[in-house]
Amino acid sequence: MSKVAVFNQCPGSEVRAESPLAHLASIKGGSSLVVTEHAFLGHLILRGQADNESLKAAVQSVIGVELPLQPLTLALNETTGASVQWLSPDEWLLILPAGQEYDVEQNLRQQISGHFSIVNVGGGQTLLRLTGSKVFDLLSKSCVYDVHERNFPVGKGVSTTFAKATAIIRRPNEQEWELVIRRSFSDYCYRWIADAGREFDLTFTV
Amino acid sequence: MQRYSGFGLAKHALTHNENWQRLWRNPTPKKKYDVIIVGAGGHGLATAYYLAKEHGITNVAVIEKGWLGGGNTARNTTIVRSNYLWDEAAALYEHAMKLWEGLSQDLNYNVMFSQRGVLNLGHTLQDMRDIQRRVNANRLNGIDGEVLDTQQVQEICPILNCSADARFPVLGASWQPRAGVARHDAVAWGFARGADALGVDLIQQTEVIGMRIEDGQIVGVETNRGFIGAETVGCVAAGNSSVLAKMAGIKLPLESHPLQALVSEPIKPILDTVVMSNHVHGYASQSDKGDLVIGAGIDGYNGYGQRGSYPTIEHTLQAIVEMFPVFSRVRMNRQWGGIVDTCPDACPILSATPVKGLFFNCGWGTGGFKATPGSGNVFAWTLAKGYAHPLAAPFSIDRFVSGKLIDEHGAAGVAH
Amino acid sequence: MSQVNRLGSGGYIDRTQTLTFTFNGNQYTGYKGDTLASALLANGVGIVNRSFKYSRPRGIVAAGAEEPNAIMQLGATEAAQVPNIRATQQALYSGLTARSTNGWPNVENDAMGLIGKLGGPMMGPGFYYKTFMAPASMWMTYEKFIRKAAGLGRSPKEKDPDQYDHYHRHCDVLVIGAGPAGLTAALAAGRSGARVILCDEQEQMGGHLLDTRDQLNGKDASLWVSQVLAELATMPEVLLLPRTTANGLHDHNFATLHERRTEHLADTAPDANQVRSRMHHVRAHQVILASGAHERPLVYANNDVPGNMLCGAVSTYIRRYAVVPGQRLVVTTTNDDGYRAALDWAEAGREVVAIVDARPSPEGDCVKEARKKGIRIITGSAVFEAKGSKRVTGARVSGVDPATFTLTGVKDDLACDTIASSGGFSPVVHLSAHTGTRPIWRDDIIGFVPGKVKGLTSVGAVNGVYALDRILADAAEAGTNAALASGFNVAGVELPSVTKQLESKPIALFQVPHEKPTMRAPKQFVDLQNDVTAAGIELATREGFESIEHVKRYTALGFGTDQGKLGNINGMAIAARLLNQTIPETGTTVFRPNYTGITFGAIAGRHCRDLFDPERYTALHAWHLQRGAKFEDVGQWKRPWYFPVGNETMHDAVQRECRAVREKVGILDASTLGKIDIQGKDAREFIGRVYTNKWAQLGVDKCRYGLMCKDDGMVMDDGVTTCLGDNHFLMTTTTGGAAAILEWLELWHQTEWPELEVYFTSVTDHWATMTLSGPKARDLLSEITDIDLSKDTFKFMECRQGQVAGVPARVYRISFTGELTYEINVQANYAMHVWKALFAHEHKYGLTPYGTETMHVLRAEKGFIIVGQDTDGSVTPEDLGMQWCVGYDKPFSWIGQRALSRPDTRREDRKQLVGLKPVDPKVVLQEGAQIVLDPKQSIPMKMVGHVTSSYFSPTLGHGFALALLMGGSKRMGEKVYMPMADGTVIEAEVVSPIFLDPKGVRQNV
Amino acid sequence: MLHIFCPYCGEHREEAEFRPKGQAHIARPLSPEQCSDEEWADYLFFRDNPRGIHHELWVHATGCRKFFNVTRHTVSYEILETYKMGEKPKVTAESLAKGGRS
Ligand SMILES: Cc1cc2nc3c(=O)[nH]c(=O)nc-3n(C[C@H](O)[C@H](O)[C@H](O)COP(=O)(O)OP(=O)(O)OC[C@H]3O[C@@H](n4cnc5c(N)ncnc54)[C@H](O)[C@@H]3O)c2cc1C
Ligand SMILES: NC(=O)c1ccc[n+]([C@@H]2O[C@H](COP(=O)([O-])OP(=O)(O)OC[C@H]3O[C@@H](n4cnc5c(N)ncnc54)[C@H](O)[C@@H]3O)[C@@H](O)[C@H]2O)c1
Ligand SMILES: Cc1cc2nc3c(=O)[nH]c(=O)nc-3n(C[C@H](O)[C@H](O)[C@H](O)COP(=O)(O)O)c2cc1C
Ligand SMILES: [Zn+2]
Repeated sequence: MSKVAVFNQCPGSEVRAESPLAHLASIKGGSSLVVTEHAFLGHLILRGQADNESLKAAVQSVIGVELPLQPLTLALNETTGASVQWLSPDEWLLILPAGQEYDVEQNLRQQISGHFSIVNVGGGQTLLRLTGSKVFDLLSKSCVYDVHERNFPVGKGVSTTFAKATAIIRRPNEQEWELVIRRSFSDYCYRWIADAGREFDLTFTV
Repeated sequence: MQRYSGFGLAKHALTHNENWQRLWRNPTPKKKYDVIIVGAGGHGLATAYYLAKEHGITNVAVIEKGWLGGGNTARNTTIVRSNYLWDEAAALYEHAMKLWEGLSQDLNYNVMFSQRGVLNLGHTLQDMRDIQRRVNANRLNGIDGEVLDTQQVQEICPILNCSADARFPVLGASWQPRAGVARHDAVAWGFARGADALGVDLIQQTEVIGMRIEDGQIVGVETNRGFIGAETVGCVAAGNSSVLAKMAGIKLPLESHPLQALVSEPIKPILDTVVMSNHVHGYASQSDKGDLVIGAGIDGYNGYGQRGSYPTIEHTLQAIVEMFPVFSRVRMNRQWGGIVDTCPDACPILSATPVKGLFFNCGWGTGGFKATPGSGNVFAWTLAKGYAHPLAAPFSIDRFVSGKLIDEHGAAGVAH
Repeated sequence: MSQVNRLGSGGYIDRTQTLTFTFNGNQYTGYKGDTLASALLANGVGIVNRSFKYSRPRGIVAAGAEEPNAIMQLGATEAAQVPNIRATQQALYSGLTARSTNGWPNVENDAMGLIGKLGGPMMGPGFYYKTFMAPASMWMTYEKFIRKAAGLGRSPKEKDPDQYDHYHRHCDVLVIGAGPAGLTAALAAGRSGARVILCDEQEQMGGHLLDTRDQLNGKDASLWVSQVLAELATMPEVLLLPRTTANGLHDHNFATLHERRTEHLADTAPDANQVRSRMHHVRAHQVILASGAHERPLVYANNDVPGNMLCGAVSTYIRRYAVVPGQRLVVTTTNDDGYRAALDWAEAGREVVAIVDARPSPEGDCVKEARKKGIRIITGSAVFEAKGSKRVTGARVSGVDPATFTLTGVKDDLACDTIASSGGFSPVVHLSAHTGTRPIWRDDIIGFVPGKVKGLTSVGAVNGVYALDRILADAAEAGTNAALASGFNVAGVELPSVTKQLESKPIALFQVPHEKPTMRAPKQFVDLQNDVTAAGIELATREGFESIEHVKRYTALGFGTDQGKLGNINGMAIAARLLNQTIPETGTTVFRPNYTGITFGAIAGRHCRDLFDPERYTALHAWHLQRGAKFEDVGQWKRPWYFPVGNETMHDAVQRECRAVREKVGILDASTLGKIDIQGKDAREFIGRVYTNKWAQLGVDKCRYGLMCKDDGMVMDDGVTTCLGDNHFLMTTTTGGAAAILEWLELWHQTEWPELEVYFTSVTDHWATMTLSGPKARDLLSEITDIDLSKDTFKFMECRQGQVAGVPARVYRISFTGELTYEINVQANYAMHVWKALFAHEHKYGLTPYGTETMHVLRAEKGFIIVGQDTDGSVTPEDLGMQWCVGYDKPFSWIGQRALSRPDTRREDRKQLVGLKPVDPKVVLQEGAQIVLDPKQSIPMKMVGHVTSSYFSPTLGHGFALALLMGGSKRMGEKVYMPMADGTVIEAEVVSPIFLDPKGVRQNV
Repeated sequence: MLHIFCPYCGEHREEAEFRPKGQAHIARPLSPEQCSDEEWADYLFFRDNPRGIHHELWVHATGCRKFFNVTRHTVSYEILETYKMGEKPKVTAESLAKGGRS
């Protein structure tokens, strides 16, 4: 008998889901700064000890990537699109294709022993993908973190302040940046990006 | 003491201003005094002045490590008000307010105490409840004040953004008409001149670096210019109080934080009252020279550097632009910081210590300028008699042991 | 009007672009490349302002940031007004509209000037402090008049149409100043591949190389500047920021750079997408300070009359802007540099009357050149008084002996219209001093240079090095070293060749003595903007203001918009002489940001208006908006306050909503409550330590209310926590407390009890919470859920999981209203679906959305507290009568427990939570009303408590309130009084705080 | 504005990401109920507040959310070291007085 209550929180496809940006309008602009929301992905917070071998093994076998132990790194499964990001020495963010979070959590739970926790946080955050030549400028305007190429190579992920909210910034590949923002702040972040991105002829697709 | 007056000014003008006397002497320290005050800020100088004036104790030295009035007294935003919540605090600050009202005349020095009124804005329903509570308490304590609605606030301060689409609309305010501002440096100089005239030695550029204690009794202080004796020592050192306490083997419930302020370039008068907002975190008044005097919240870390971090200034100006959108094109001229001695309950400490003859007057934190005459007055009484003035008694250090704190955080949400 | 002072050729202005502008209502023309100041001088405008205190006519003195006089009001429209623009730093644009900030009716004829003349002798330092004291009641009236004279420019009265923003930048090397030193350093560092930022406050980079007589590689120095800039522009990691002032240098090499992006183009940004200015927040690994040096004027009598200028400024206007600011020049100098102005002047074809040199026998190359040109040189002398009132008409010259501070030899009067002075140079050390480092005096250069600052190197004139060849060599080294320190290797830079100039040593002279004692001589200005004179400084020291900081504050020396860039060192030197001290003994005042003023708008950036602070929304926000909700700010959240129907007042709406919940069913969006998922085998133990009450026995799927204290025993938060599994809990917190409580739990876990196996994760945003409350809640919910809602299977204070409207949900049976309540929690993306599904049954059950106000009324009827409203940080669980929620015998001394046994927390007469029932049932007590026992006493009254929550209850049919009352728990049935501001006294009876259903029957149905 | 090395993230980050939490190494008494009122007050309120070397607690609030310790000079604001929870400072006022640090 599990000491932790886990259940599949996703309803069937007949239920209409609303992303945190659902109430906002897309902005049509150019291609130098393009922001696109990728809603309804599976977001799990995994916590546990970095020296817990079962945890490492579980992540490897369930997600197909090595658990990132190096601070501020991001491991990506190119095939499935799943990713595991180091958030702190005992905390990782798993982003999974939509609808997989329950199975992944169950599988992980079966394989991990010892002290750990897994929490579904998918309703509380959303992911924005940023492309274009002006992403650096938008991010430089918005966060105190150094997003220069030299300090922010592909495969890095940090959580930091974004304007007056917090956000996770990730660089999955050369072309793209990702921003993970909290649901309740997402309207603010949208407005911030719309305002700061205006001079770059922003395109924002929600 | 040379009396000052408009007539005197004219007379001196005729003699090319060559006959003005010093405001204070530059005495060589004596070996021993009846009372030593450590720290020539406004509070220390006021203490010395009232010791001499009201208690006839004139064999007094005020020892100052820098230039007199150069600590927080030189760097505060000069707001004077007495609309505190709790009875003990209200009584102390109102005692000061009454002294302010006759201070220029008493000192024969114009401290430019300007009772132009202070607005404390409310932006949330809870703000308004707190304002009602405080103003009601003030009224029953005999302190002036009223609760204003948005419309009335707008009338008093037409340039304030009172529109409903502000991020945090102004729901109302408390208004203390007798409150206002004063010329901070003049306060220090006026008390210094008055104390000096009564025989007090003001000893500048002399740092207290140790306390000499014999059998639990203070006998004097070590300074960088040698030992100076006294069996009554009052430490009035604001941000540096913990450092002095340590010399006497005492710990205080204080943390010294940077508190910043800034001024705009001088502009023609446009803001004739003091406007404070705890919720959006900023406050402003306009000096008689024309600069907007703007205050911020404290920096969270301890700091004796007389400077804080830039984000605090940035946030404060965001608040100011939020409250006064018309100031967007006004320029900030200078920013600076002080070292504020914050107490867990945002109230001062006026207290005896386990060391006989050693007293502390500190913990005024972000808001003690307004108390300057009152604090000096009751502390002088305390030093003269050896036990606490009734208004000072609730502010004993014992309250942290018994738990009888006087929590004025609501009144001190932003520094002032 | 034609540009009478414009030379036919030369300068870096674009003569093909003529720009029209107005000053004080008169129209003038200038060229692209002009500053407002150079354009005014080109047009022969001499008087640009009136002085602050004495209303004396003032002209342009300098050509850069140090200008004290040419302070202007800019802007053609009200919204575009900008006060206190420094004309020397304002690029000219077409349509620029400028006015003097002082002078009435105008600067040429100022009525206040008369008062200044007559009252002048009375208006020295300390003037205000010595008068206006009698009668006391008159001060506010006096002050009104004093304020009339205050200020320079004026604030706009309309909102700023422009936008501003911030950039956060990180670099290896930040170079401040793009003169020869800065350019070379940036080049050296840039070539290494390091990330370099080079900023300069001026329109064009180049610093003194744009107006120097020195040649580089045998050619005009500006050519070299262009080459270097061109190379820098090709480097991808180098950012060039012209028109960008470094305003502050904060701890750990954090600099704020203010880039003006449209201020040189128009009153407001020409394109709505453009930002007017941008603040770069730069974190630099290394800083190279190459900010140059400001020339110091000499202090002599009437040195403020228009036509008195700095030598260097004269050269700048001639060489850079092709403007000669007069006809006949007298130079008064203490060094070779003064000669350059005379040479430039002569080359421009105007008359140099004489060079007056304080040194007995100057011998530098410049001196020789002047001699060769046949310019009269008067040595061992200085100008001690300027003649003229609205324009210089002559210079009085005499031999001087700086050592004895006396005039010597014969005096001579020279007719001229311009006097250029140079008293040496003051390195621009400002930024080096912002983090508390004191500058260091150097006798050899007669100036202060920067002290040691970690990660900062000073090069060039700021470092007291004035010879161009050495500047270049030092700078190349500094650039190389800074790059190295950041881990980059430099290939090296080849330095241009410089023709060496032989210089003769300067002499230290600040104030020129006068025939009369300073106090009697005509005014000798030290700080022109604040009208501080040498006599003022003397008066201050005479009156005992001996610290330079006292002198500053007594006289206002350096208080102006120029922050004493021109006058401070002179003032300090004068004070030193009067006090018989050396200059280093006297010291400087403190340099503080800003280097030059920046608008509030630029500092605020985008964080204003709706972006001032984030607005947080729940997943149902759009629905609330559509339903016409009024919102309440709770922390950053926008929460529905009430939902008016038609023209309903708030009162009516709340009464209706309350009745709906008590009689049928209402729904509240409670998603803003903080929610923390807690997992781990020690979760229960941990919860037991942070809450006041017991958790050991709480079974799975059971909920419990908890109260949280700080270790001082005062209540800080509350909420319901549910046991989801033996090792799994869900804690809820107050809306405002969510973030702080999560941090609080982490604090205790990470610092005190790391051995406890427990993890906390915020799920506030993940779960949407819909509170369905009222007697019909079960019937309604059962329409759309598969959960068995029957009374005995799903009991009060239990939790179930199931489907609601087809969405997996957790439903908690807890109640904040006292009614039968189900809190439905679903993953937030599905919240709108569930909410709408519930509203599909709106009419059948009378489902009514309610807001926070109704929630407050309903919970208060039940005596449930709101932390922060019914508590204020000085209230213990016992004060709230919540002993039932305190585990006195828990094995672990939970947070707050020990403090409850301190003497003060044990007092019987502490303020305790009670209910108040107004004697007049129609009355609603004022929240915040103070309570007294005896309403007849005189002021100050003895207050015994206050009203914390107060409402009219439609269910009870009367007003009721919660209050904190001294010894309240023993006062049941007593009468208390509230004396109100309008003079009325309201009477109420002390009752239990639970007004409705004390047994909790309604929630248990 | 401070630049702080987070020992968990392993890099310097801007002050804006952190929050100071007062003096470090204030241990809660193990048996609170055995404490005298004075001892409890000392734990709750009384701090060293030195002018000079200060060991303080910070949290990387918008970063890894870990608490850690900072040894900082309260006048120069220089950060001499940061170290993880549970570790002891290497730099102290005493060690500096003895010239213990290069
Ligand atoms: C930015 C800012 C804004 C403020 N705004 C307001 C406001 O608007 N209204 C308000 O009421 N209050 C305000 N305050 C608070 C107010 O400034 C102080 O509470 C008050 O000035 C304290 O006065 P003081 O005389 O106790 O301290 P200080 O003026 O600081 O004097 C203490 C003196 O002790 C000296 N000293 C310290 N150690 C030694 C030693 N070892 N030996 C010798 N001398 C020593 C110091 O050099 C100093 O001169 C503000 C403070 C700041 C920093
Ligand atoms: N006695 C002398 O011979 C003497 C004296 C002074 C200057 N000079 C000459 O002046 C030059 C000195 O070279 P340098 O490179 O050191 O100085 P510089 O004066 O040529 O350049 C300094 C630059 O820094 C800018 N600046 C200053 N503060 C700034 C700030 N806070 N933000 C942005 N920009 C700022 C200035 O506007 C200027 O463009 C040499 O050509 C030298 O020969 C000679
Ligand atoms: C009420 C008040 C008004 C001030 N007005 C000005 C001003 O107009 N100009 C100015 O340069 N400084 C002004 N200052 C700041 C002082 O120059 C100085 O920064 C402050 O006293 C702190 O001292 P410090 O910077 O020498 O450490 C003002 C300070 C106060 C407290
Ligand atoms: Zn970290």
